[in-house]
Amino acid sequence: MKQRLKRILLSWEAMLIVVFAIVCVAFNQQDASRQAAGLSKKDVFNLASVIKSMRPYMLYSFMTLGIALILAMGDIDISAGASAALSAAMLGILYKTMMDAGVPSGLSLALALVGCVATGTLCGAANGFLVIRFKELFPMIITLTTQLFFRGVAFLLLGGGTLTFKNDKTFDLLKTLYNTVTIGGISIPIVIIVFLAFAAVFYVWLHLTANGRRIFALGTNSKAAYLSGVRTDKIKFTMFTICGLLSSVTAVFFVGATSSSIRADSMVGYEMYAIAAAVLGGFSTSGGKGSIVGVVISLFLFGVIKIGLGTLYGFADSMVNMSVGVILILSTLLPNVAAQINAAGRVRKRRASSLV
Amino acid sequence: MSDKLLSMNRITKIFPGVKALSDVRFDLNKGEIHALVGENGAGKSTFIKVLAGVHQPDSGEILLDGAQIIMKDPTTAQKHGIAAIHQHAASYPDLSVAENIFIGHEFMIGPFVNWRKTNSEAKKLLDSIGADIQPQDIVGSLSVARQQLVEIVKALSQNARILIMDEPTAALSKQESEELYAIAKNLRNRGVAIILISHRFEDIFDLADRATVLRDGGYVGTWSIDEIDTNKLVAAMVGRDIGHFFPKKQTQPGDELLRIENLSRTGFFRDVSLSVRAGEIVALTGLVGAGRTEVAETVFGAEQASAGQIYIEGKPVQIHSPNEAMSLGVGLLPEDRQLQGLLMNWSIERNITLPTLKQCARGAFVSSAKEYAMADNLKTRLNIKANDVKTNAEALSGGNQQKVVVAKQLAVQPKILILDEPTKGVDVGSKAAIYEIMSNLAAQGMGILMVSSEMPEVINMADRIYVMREGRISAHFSAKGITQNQILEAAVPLAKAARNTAEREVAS
Amino acid sequence: MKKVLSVVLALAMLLAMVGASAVAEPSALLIGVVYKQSGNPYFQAAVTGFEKASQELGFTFMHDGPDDGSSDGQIRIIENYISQGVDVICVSANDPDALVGVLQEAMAEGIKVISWDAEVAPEGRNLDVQPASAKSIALTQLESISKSIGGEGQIAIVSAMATAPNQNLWIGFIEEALATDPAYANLEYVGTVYGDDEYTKSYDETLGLINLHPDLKGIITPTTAGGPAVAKCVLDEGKSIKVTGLTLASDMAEYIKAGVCDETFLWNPIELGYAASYAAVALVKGEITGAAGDAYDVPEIGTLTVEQVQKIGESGELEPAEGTISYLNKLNTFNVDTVDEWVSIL
Amino acid sequence: MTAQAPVKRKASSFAALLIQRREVLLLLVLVALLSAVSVRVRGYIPNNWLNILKGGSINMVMAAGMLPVLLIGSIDISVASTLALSGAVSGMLMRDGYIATVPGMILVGLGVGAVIGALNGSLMAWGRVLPIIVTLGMSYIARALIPMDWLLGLNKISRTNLTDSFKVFMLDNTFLRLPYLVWTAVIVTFVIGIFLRYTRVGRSIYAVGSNESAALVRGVSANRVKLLAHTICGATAGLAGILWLGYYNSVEKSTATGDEMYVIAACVLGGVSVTGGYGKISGVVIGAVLIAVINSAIPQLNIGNSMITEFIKGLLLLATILLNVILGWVMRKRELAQRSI
Repeated sequence: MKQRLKRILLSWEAMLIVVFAIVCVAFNQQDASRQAAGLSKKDVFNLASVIKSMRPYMLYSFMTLGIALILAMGDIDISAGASAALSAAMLGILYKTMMDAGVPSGLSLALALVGCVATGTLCGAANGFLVIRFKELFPMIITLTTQLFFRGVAFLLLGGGTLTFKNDKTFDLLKTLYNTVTIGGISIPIVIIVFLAFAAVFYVWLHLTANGRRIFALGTNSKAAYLSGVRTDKIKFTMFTICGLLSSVTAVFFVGATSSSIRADSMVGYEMYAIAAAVLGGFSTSGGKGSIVGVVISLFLFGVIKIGLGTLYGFADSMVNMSVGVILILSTLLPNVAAQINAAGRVRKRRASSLV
Repeated sequence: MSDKLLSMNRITKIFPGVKALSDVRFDLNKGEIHALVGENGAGKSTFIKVLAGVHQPDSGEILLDGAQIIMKDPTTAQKHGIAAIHQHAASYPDLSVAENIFIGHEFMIGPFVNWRKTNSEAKKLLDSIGADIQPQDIVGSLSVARQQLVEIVKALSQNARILIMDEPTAALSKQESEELYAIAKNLRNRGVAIILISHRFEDIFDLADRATVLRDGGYVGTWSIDEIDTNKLVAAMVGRDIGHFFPKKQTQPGDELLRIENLSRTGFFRDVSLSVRAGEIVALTGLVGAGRTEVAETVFGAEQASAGQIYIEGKPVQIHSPNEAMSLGVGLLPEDRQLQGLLMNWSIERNITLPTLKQCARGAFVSSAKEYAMADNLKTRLNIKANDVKTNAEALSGGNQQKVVVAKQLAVQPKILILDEPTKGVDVGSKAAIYEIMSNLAAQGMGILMVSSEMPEVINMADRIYVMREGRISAHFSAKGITQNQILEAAVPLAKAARNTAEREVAS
Repeated sequence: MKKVLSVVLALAMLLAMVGASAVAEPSALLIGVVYKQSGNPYFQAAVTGFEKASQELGFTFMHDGPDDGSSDGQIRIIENYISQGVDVICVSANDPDALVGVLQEAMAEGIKVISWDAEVAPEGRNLDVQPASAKSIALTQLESISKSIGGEGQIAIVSAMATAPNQNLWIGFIEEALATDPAYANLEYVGTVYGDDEYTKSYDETLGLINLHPDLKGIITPTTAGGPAVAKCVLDEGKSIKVTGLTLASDMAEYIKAGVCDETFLWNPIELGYAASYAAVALVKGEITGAAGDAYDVPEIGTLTVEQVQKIGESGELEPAEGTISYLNKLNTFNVDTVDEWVSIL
Repeated sequence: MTAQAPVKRKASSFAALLIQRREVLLLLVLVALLSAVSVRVRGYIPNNWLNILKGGSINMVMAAGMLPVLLIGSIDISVASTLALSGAVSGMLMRDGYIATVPGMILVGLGVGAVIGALNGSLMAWGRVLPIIVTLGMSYIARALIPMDWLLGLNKISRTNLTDSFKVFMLDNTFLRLPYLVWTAVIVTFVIGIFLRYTRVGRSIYAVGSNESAALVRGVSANRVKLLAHTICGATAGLAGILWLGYYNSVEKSTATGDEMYVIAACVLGGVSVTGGYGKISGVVIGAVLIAVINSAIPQLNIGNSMITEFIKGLLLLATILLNVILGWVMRKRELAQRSI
């Protein structure tokens, strides 16, 4: 049991939790010193306010789960943002056409939502089909072109304009997705609750079931996995489809967040945020490793850092992006450097002992 | 004998946790082929890497023409005329032949490469050893044998005085091996000293003048080739008398498990028909490129046939994927253990249970207790030498890795087991263990289809032998009283078989 | 444990590098200013207006805009301001409806909301401050282009983002005037293209227009970002097309002198920022409630009144609509003689 | 000594020609597109060929710089941010009077780009961080470094900041009717082509791409080659920043966002393999021209609203790449069938 405990303690997730705690303490400290210096009127960085303003950073959390699954297989999907935008566009178009056709608003919203998720799933399936059918092309190239294609279709549907449903009570139901719910005295945004539910399902599925083990096998060595009876093509197709589905879930929450106004150029670059969060969470583009727990922690870590830098250090929005870039590179560089130092240390130690 | 070119004495090299080389002596004369022989892990490749400057020895000295030199890196070794040819020869598959030969020292006009001169010089060198290869061809598109010729020419272009050939014939057919022997002898007569590392006794006895044996990193002895024979060599390598080398139990063949009729796959093989009965070991042999591995892949569903029918226990079946093959009771041991057989950085346990995760599940979840039980029982059954099932596959020796792949297939309780080159690159000791496993499985009523090009193995282990030539079954023998030449005759392409000259009895 | 130490080291270094940069001195009033996109000089000019007012009225303010000009970027910044407990949020919206949700949350916490330059939907704001009535801005540009091309020939519009609320309002009034006003009877309106406030897109779209309509005479470009690109494209193609629109003097000085533009217009964003600050402070202090009829005075500009929003009803005339607005009604004209004095300011 | 019978070069059929000479396929697609467009838009080519070349030059320079990176099996998605940063920095230096001459600007641009490229390269080589992670992070950092007002005051470079000689240098000076902008692109692609084909260092880029471990044994340090490839890519992106400033006379924070995808697309269209080791400059040039034609043709086709460009680009790119692969299959099937089994 001790060996297993040691593995958990030294694992990547533990390190993320420690960093998370340190960052919170540092920000609290900064908040207190600003209040002492009279720089800010009220306690800015407390649990309630942080959780509440975590919402914008939780929008792409569903897409991050999808991207994590793809990374676990050793592939990549840069069209997630575009398929989310296309799903949002379909949500608006379907709702509008059904309303014009006189369908009762409640039903048309439900059908529009189904249509939206179906579109995302379809986009994922298209990626999956192309990846398994055209093995000579790499997922990076395939999703590069499908990104332009999906974004193009979204523009075709919506033109440059915004589709909005001014004071339409039923469509405004989507806005409630962005509200908060008070549990145990703290108001927790719905988006976080739904995300944690999704994360739990995917944790169990990826880490505890046979299917999850097969995904990691595929990511480690797809030929050996194939010869061990793993249905590699079926899994690749399913993962890309699920990633498309999760992207459309992100789209639904995005529409809710932006007060149900839908644009073709929304969610640009969301897949890059998702890749950054998944990589910080322990996944890697070479496949075979990573854990959902790590991804959940890294999403909250990114959220806290972005909020803290914005409110406590006066970082402009683009400066926050810079810190994301720095953290992304350091999160892979430092373990490598540490590993090299250890290796060098061990060699020096052994050479010293052998010459004596 | 010509004068002493190279002598290396008291060479010691220590890696974390293991003493790879201790006090190894080796000397080489000009114009001599000296075989370096030993089990896997005996330290042969480490020793060669020390000579080639890839590793630095912890102690000992290297004398070239009597003068001591420090081989600090491959480029210094190259400058001293030492060149190495590895088993998977092509170093730059995407580049042209000429470029592979002259990489690093092309013919220049000022700062620019003079392609015309480089190509013509390459053509001259290629013709000098009779290799009919165009300088502009992309190396990747050449056959393994011809890639090896390119490597030899590359060594010559650096006017190498010492040529290290590491397992040169492992991937070559009989025909191509003979061509390589001729070229090696030609180089020897031109004064080039060759260090030959090979598991194939035919190479050693056909080529080498002297043989040095290493065991567990230590120096055993050096003999000239005529004062030693196979059994003495094997005994020196293994250090103990291995008794009967091929433990084949006699079994009564049961009913038919596998039958394939006129199986074809465009471009690889056509009208292949064979059958395997319970308790039988059937060998499928032939030259490299005859299509044997492709037949195995097609039966296992990794590739799709273009015509023909497969019957399992008499019933016609369509196998579209390895997954379906396994559910029908067919298992495959792939040819390349590390790339296709195992997940190297996974534990033994997880490797073994990968194909049969459903059986280790309690409800939807994988139960680690069930998983441990299955892996541990197979570990003991095949006595895989590792302290526990949690160790990673990459930490195991070649033989033990092969046993893990066998264990992985046995977990599926196959009725038919296809083994593709089961003992390739495995040391002598483990070979015997694998043969024992094979004969036990046959004795328990399993049908074994062994794809192999090692004649001793084919002759001594198989009950029936199918020989393939250029994609077709060319002969079907029962193993009793079969000789190597009968097999070779069926295996060698027709045009050349007619003029097959010297009848050579190869010690077997 | 070595891995943990190394990452913590990096993070501490990152935070230390920044240190406690002075964000804003404490005072009774804290204003959060949000504009469409960071790095846009038009909004930098407006910020100097807020600066001038902050010295006079003694409030402190923060200003920021999203990197990519997106609505969810503005939401992130507004949520930051809410959690810092600002008293007023002054926002120039990328999309009138997208920010309504988060701004309503702000108003629920007693934070006043003013939209300026680009309006937020009425239900998401207390008051909208605009430089001039949309109609007067639109018609001034139409009248100018008509004068430049002698009242007849093809004209087109190169706009910014298709969703920008103020753009669509001006285009609406221009189209309405072209349809009804006899003075513009023989002007042929060939259509609107969108440059998305991106230099290259505006340039390429103008190129497309020129090649599509060889005898195009005039282009209206009511966007500071797109204006210079349109003028440069016309200059590069050597076409005798007249360009007018809402542009920065410094950007267009050369094109005015080169004759591509006879005159271009812009209100003074510094004055707009200045006036918005006064409206904000007045709102917080309760001098005005944002309802129609209130008034607040701004030094050097005068008393500005709050009116009911007007919009073109089905019947074609103006009729009151929801939400209140207050206009500066000061439009500056840049032409050959006046442009030099404005170059240093705008 | 008779080796195996030499494999004769079968008379290569038309399809075989396409696959060996991938550029031929690209030329076909280019000609098809141009003819389709000229049918709809009278005189499209005569009065647009210059704009196509001008529009494509910047993308071509960056695509030529991306080629060495793809050849070593790596990738760089920070080129667009590098372009914007180099344009902004050099624009500001000109505005504050430190540089006045065009060569000075080009040096600054190359310098800024080379520094970012070298940083990318060394993080990948010695820090062993995966290419996509390094360049993704760097694209955020470079974009954020574009001098915000917190650093150096003004954050948009417009015409008034540029000296008159620089403003007109790229477009108005022409040689053989081609503006200097296009000539720069021609020179850069020519130099990189020669470097990759004929210099020893250039060949080592192919060697590292073909088999990184062997390159180590051969004495060519793979790390230094990676550093060199990424420095070249960064430098060309920096130079592209200057070309951008010369062409559009303006650089701002969001300049060229997302354009890195078109740079990679130009290389992929040109038949460069993403796994490294294979790719020719001629393919990249034609790929860049193809994308430039698409960019200039679609707004003029006047089909539907001008928003349709993205859709057509995505469609055409996908179609060309898939066509490429399908032709590969046809060739493979025919070659297998011809085997004498």
